[in-house]
Amino acid sequence: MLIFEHSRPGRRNRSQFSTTTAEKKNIPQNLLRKSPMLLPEASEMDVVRHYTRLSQKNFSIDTEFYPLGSCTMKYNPRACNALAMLPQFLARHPLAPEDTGQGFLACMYELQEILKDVTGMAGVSLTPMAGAQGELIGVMMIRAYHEARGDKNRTEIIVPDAAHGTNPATAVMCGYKVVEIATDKEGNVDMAALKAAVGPQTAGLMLTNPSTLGVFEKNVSEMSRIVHDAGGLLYYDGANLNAVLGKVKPGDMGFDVIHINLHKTFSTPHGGGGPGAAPVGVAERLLPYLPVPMVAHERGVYRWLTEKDVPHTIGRLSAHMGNAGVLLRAYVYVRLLGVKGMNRVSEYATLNANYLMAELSKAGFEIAFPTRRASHEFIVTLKDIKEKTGVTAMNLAKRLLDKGYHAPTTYFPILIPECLLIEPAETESKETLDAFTAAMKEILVEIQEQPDMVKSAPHDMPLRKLDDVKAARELDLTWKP
Amino acid sequence: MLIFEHSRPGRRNRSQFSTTTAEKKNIPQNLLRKSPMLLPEASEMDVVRHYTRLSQKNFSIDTEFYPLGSCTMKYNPRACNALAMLPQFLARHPLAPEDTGQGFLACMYELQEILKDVTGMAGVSLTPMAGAQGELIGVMMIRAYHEARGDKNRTEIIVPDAAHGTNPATAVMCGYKVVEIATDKEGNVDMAALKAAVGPQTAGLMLTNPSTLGVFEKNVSEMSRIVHDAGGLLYYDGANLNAVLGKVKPGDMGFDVIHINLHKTFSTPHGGGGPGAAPVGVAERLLPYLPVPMVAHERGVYRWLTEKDVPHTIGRLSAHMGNAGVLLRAYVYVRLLGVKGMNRVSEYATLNANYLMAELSKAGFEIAFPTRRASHEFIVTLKDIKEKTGVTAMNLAKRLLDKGYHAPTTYFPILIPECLLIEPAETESKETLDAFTAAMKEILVEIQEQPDMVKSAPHDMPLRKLDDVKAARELDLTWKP
Amino acid sequence: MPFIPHTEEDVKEMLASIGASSIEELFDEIPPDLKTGALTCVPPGMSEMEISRLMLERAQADGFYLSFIGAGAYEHHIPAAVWQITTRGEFYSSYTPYQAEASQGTLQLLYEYQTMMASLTGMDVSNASLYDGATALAEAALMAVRQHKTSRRILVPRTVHPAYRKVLSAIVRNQDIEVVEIPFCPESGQVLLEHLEPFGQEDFAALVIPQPNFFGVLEQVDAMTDWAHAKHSSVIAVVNPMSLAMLVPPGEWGTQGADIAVGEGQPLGIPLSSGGPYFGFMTCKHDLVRQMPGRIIGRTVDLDNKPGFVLTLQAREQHIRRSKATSNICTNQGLMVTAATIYMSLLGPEGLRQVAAQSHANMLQLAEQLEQLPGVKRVYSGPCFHEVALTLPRPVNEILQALKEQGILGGLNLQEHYPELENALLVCATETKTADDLNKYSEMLGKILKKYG
Amino acid sequence: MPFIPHTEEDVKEMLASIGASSIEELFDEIPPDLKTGALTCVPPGMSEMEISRLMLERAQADGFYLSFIGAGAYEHHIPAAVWQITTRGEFYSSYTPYQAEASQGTLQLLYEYQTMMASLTGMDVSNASLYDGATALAEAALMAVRQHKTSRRILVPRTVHPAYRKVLSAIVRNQDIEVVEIPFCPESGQVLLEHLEPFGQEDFAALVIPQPNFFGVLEQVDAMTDWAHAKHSSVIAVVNPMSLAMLVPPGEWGTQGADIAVGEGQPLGIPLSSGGPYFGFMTCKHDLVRQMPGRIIGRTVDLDNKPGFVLTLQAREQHIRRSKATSNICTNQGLMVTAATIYMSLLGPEGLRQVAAQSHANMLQLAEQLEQLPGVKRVYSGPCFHEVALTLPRPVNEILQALKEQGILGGLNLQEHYPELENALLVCATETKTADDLNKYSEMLGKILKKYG
Ligand SMILES: Cc1ncc(COP(=O)(O)O)c(C=O)c1O
Ligand SMILES: Cc1ncc(COP(=O)(O)O)c(C=O)c1O
Repeated sequence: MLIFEHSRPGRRNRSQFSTTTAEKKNIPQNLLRKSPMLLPEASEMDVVRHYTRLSQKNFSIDTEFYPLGSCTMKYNPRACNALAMLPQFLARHPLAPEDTGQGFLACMYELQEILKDVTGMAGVSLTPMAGAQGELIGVMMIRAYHEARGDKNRTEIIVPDAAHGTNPATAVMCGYKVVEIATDKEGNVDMAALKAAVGPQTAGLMLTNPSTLGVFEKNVSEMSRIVHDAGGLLYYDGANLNAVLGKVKPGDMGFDVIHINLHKTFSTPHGGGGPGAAPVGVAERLLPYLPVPMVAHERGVYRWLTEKDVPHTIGRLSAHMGNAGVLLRAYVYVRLLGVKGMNRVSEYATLNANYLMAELSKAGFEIAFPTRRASHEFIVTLKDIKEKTGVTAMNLAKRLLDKGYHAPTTYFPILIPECLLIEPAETESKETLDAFTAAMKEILVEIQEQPDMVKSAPHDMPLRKLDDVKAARELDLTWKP
Repeated sequence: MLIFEHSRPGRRNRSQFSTTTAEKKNIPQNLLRKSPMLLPEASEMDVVRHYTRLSQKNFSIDTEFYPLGSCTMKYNPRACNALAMLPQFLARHPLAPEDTGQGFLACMYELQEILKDVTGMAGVSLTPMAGAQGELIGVMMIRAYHEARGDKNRTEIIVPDAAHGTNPATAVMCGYKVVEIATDKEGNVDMAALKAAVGPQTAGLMLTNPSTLGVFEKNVSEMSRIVHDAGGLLYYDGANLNAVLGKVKPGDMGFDVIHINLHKTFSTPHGGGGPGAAPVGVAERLLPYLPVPMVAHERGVYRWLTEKDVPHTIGRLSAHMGNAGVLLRAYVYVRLLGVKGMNRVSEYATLNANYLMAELSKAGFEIAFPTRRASHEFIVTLKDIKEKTGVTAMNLAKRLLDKGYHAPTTYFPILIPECLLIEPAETESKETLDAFTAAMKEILVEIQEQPDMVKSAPHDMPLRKLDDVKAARELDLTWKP
Repeated sequence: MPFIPHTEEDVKEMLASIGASSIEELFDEIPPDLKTGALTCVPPGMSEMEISRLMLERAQADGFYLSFIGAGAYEHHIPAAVWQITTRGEFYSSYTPYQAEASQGTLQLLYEYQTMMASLTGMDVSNASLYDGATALAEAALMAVRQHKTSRRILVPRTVHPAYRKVLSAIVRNQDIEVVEIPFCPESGQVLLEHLEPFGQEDFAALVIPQPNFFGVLEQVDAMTDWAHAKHSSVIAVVNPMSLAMLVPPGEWGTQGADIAVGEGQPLGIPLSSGGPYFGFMTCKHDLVRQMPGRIIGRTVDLDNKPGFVLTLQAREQHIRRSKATSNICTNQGLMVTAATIYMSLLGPEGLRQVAAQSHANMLQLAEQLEQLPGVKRVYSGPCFHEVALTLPRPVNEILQALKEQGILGGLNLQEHYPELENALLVCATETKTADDLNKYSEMLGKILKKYG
Repeated sequence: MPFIPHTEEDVKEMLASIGASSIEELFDEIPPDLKTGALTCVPPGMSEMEISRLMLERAQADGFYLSFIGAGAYEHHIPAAVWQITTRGEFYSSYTPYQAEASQGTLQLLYEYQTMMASLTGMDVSNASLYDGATALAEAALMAVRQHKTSRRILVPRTVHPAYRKVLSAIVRNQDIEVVEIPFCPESGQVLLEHLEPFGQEDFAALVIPQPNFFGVLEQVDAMTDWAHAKHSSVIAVVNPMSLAMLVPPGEWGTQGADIAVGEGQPLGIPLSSGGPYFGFMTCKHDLVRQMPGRIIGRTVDLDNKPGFVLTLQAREQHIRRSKATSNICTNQGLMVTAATIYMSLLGPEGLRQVAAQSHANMLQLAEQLEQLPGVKRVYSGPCFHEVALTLPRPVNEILQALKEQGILGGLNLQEHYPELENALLVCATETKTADDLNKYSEMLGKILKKYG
């Protein structure tokens, strides 16, 4: 039932209505709205009941194991939410004077400094509102760098074929041509392909390391040398930082610019699709281009750094300073973890991934890169299973829902056929991993014994498989009364 | 799965641990605990996940229609919760000086005054922590009154047979003998029985009006006269005040003492079994006996009234002043409703009850008192159905769960065989009542066509019918590792 | 009309179905002379926005203080997860779990709670809560009297929380039960056997033993327990549940253990909140379970033999047994128990131990610092948990007033409850107090005392 | 190690299964020279209790002010239910709803949101959010350029929010799109046709129309829309969604309506929160839907023909289309949209109308009161929604400073963004301001001005 179906003309939710009538009005008649608004007229209780019940239809970290590869679905500490939502923080206007926000600014400044340390970069700006915006801002800085040097013919960004879709999309959005390079059998970037692709037209290379194939790019130093020698810059997609936090600093690997998905590594919630936050960090030479505002600490006072302080900045990419409330959550998270806790994140994320990989392999699943260590995630391929039984990765994914587990990422990276990208994250216990393995084993048996049942999964969810094709063909994007 | 099954020896939830070790210790060895504590060693995420999932196994007002008679399951406004939980209110120590709590005390004082008005009583004390404690305190005041007058031979409290179980239990707890009197065919107290029961031994009469039979006790003035003439006092069980709020003041009906269940009429949440709050109101002659503390307002300052101010008080019935946080919720609720809203509560509660009664009657259900108006609740009896089909009120109740409705109160009042006491409350919409009627009709058909299916309900809940007998015979009250 | 969904159309249709011409007509069975005059003290309604502003202003007026008051209600850190989960609609807005199949969430949680409390107190069984610590003590006394059958005397040391003693008396005197107060040793702050002896000549139903007692002092619980048991009486322990992470649980006191343990559950994740809602807990030995008041949850199975939970032993309760029930209690403090269960789960045994140990250490540290000030000394020699009674060189109220002006709530004036304790202050320090906080207190008190000379 | 559940035992067993001797060994593929030196700027961990205290102290240091700042972020009352439901774990901690069958909660909510936003703006379709109002404008510009095919010029009045213009330029200049600024009438504060005409000689892809504009002034949207359409260009509306409860929606501007509507969703139930997270909304005409960036939810059926919801038209998006996607956006502002949808549902059409009308009335009242002070006058003659530009007789920063000392944030100094606007202040009053608040502001400003003579 849709919220609109709880609506009745004339129903009133009076505790939200003002107790006085607005007397004054001075707007020309032709500017006044005449058409109705299709908002529900529902009671407060019906609204609360409707959305409470809707919420129960979601799988979530708070209710299920959610091993969605590349997404780092780890526990979102409740304290981060509570403390970011303290009434004064919520009430603070973005344009309120700096001296009325020293508490807030202190948190932002410290977060900036901590992220610099963690990434090994020379400067950090907190403004990007998600990974993809971090990428855009990063690539914009690469562009600004080349332009400032009068180096105008660099028109290409190199992206491995395993890269996340946002990488090529970002390069294009920033006006570059994308050159995709292949992956070798071991899951590394094909070095020959890289060498062939690099040239004076190369503005930069975007790399995710550990890659979305779940392995550490061993040749990263070599790659860095190749690209730098050609005058290009190196971009680090930090979406997988959870795998190496405290172990490797992207700065040490030779990267010039990086974004970090706080909604992954720093455990701010995914919120059913956001908001995220993706601070960018840069090496020395890109410092002048960082987006504003940033926060400075001078003589005991925190203040915004704006265009005046950073004259070569690529500018502003959000009306204020990005997703401040998300940044507050991340700040609380790092303070809770502290330096020791930060180191442990990658250790246990890696332990969990390698353990689950080992167990699933023993259970009979084919691992995409069996000779490699898993980073914090790894890939199972159902290529053989599909050939033998017709059961696809998507079928298995849906069957997992029936068993109370969110499905891993399917069909990404695209180069691995029938793949499941599995990321357990460090906050899950061995028991949960063992139970998941048991469920996967059960499905393996089901695939042999009742493949049609698996193909028509899910069966125990409130809805059965949904028709995507119909959705796209017969577009129904808004409810009509 | 129990929380204990998420536990592993040595698992640590470190963000709740102190970062320093407690150095000092000065407790004799023989007083120190040696035995382990059976508390779970679980991760924060597992705890959050466990209890979030458990919560989803409850029916509640926020998720289902819950027409539980006598319980007034109405919407609990979220603002009441949010405002009672403002950090300063939560942090305030009960023994903090009065001048550090003027904001809190102002709310308490105003609530006292508003409740006086609503009940038509001369004084109100907010301390009782639930209806049953309100009753105890009320009966204690009756006792104190008689004792103060040297009237020592009043040993009996009269209670109608339809009364809630807390009424007789309270009288006994207060040292009285209980005399139960019968109900007539129309649902009124049998006046002959009352007259026969009253005498010089009568300390008082406890009456619920509208009664738990869902009808207004028409002879209440006459009853008041009879009891008062015999020197007894009248107690009003205000659990059903929702039915007459703003229409009748118990004070006007001649009652000497009353309790009000704020967790019913004033919409504080039932919380899966409490906490409630049940202020008591008294007529002039009982004023000296009200329990302390109360709140006074003198020269712009709020202060506690204690034993010093109320020397004849029956005393203290809670360590502080009862369920302060619940009282705050009720305060916010009355301010949101205001005088008009208060009047409307009973109007729409009554409208909903009479409408649902009419619809269920048309649907073929037998109404216990078909010639009477429903108050805010009414009774359906399955006596005939049981005789013909063997299907009981409990069977029907369980089948309703399958259809997404919480069951009405069953087998209370005990004098009506196979009864369902149905209270829709004013916050439910006509659509919901209609959908409920439709579900009841469906069940009526099922009773005819597949009585065994109804008898073995529920079928669509996570568990089937639970074995109460086994539970009581083979007591398993704590988990053993 | 906030919270009422009816449209005019709805009302018309509903009245038509009923066969009434107006809503007012539905009240036609109420004698006209009883109809209420207008409500005169109820103000007009406010919007949610308006009441939010008012409440925020009142809360801000009350402000925050650095508080060292304990005396039965204790400030502890409450993990954020506790109340975020507790206030989920499914816990917050459900009723007592009468319909077991639709209430497994609450029922299982209560079963887990019972397990935790039984273990914490070292007893066999637990109920699902009573109103608060004070009424729990009263219920325990009634229970002991029912059990003992012949004596209606309850021995209660004066070291028991004064408010608890008041509540106890107010409730049990209705059943002609005699509450006998036992003195204590003015040096150690404990009840010694010599104080008990004179009262043991006559039969008594139970001895109440507080641990720690109202002064924060630890009683000699083993000796007291054995003494009472030797007289064929029950022992009722009144304990701070947080202290049990450090202290011998009542179930292990003396040779047989206490018979009933009660107390205030507030330290387990419940905010101070001006005194409530808190919750009373009660645990007891197995053979007393049928005497226990309140809800009890049992594990059983469903028709398919799947485990599940139900309210059990309901024959003790008012809704079944009416005038023969063990108590009149119906609504209890369910939501608080929900919070406490989540709290205990989040802390676990080690977390709870740390809170207790840190609180104890902070109290020792604070006492040490304060004792260095001229004229400040400990009143009692007995060992303490996280509270301590101190004598000041000046009237306590004067000092408290001066501290308050510096944002500090310095403790409780003991003379309010013990007239003989002149210039005595009860001070508490829990794990929430930092070294800075303790220093702030001792420095400020030092300054104030200096000012007075 | 907070949030890591592993026991030592677990680690041993897991390593054994993997066949590794230590966790460190699992990192053996990382070249040793890349291994990080220690983190030097990350402080030691804090307990939840400690960080709670720190954050509470920082929040209190920031305090509360009576604020009259608007300028793109508006204080409105947010019903308590909004965030209590939004932060339920099932919404808060779920991912983008890729697995439709396990995400019907979020998906249905987004479908409801799309319906509400399409209706509010008078457009056909809506996406499921963009980052914020400013980036939504940039995406709209890119969309218009893709649609127009020949021109890469976007006309943007200087009355558009300065920060939006900055963001727009920063983003679109990478694709060689030219942003042309249009002047406005210094008397009315509006863009008149005469200001547009000179820029219409050359082709352009779209004209951006703000309503209300940055000065709070209402633009002559019909004329502007028709003008742009006559030049075969698109119209991008930048609107305050709250104002649409009073104002003609973009879909009805001029004869054909705007083509794309974007804006900042913050006024719909999102706290000010120092600037974010907010959310950008975007709606458009049906024939532009395949050009739209971001998630779109569609209604469909399952195998049993039961209705359900899925992400649709994914072929526009980066995870499918990669370099050919309509945008690089992936994670959006889902949780904010959750809150906004609940907010709009709780207010309904009448509630939203009242908020808008009350805000408008409060602005008029405040402007009237302030204009009575010597030297204070309105800068522009055009009608306003809930914000107004005023000229003061003294430098604005001086006045703002003095007001701040009285707990009042008086507005935004317009000169920071418009050098020509000397002594000009942008003041906003929403429904949250009471008559007392307005009086307090005008009295205080009166006193301050008097002091300066
Ligand atoms: C490897 C990788 N890069 C980039 C992104 C994009 O981040 P966001 O969704 O925050 O825009 C993701 C997120 O899914 C990712 O997994
Ligand atoms: C008529 C009546 N009286 C008394 C009570 C007891 O109230 P409480 O449960 O708050 O103790 C109830 C509650 O169920 C009731 O319905």
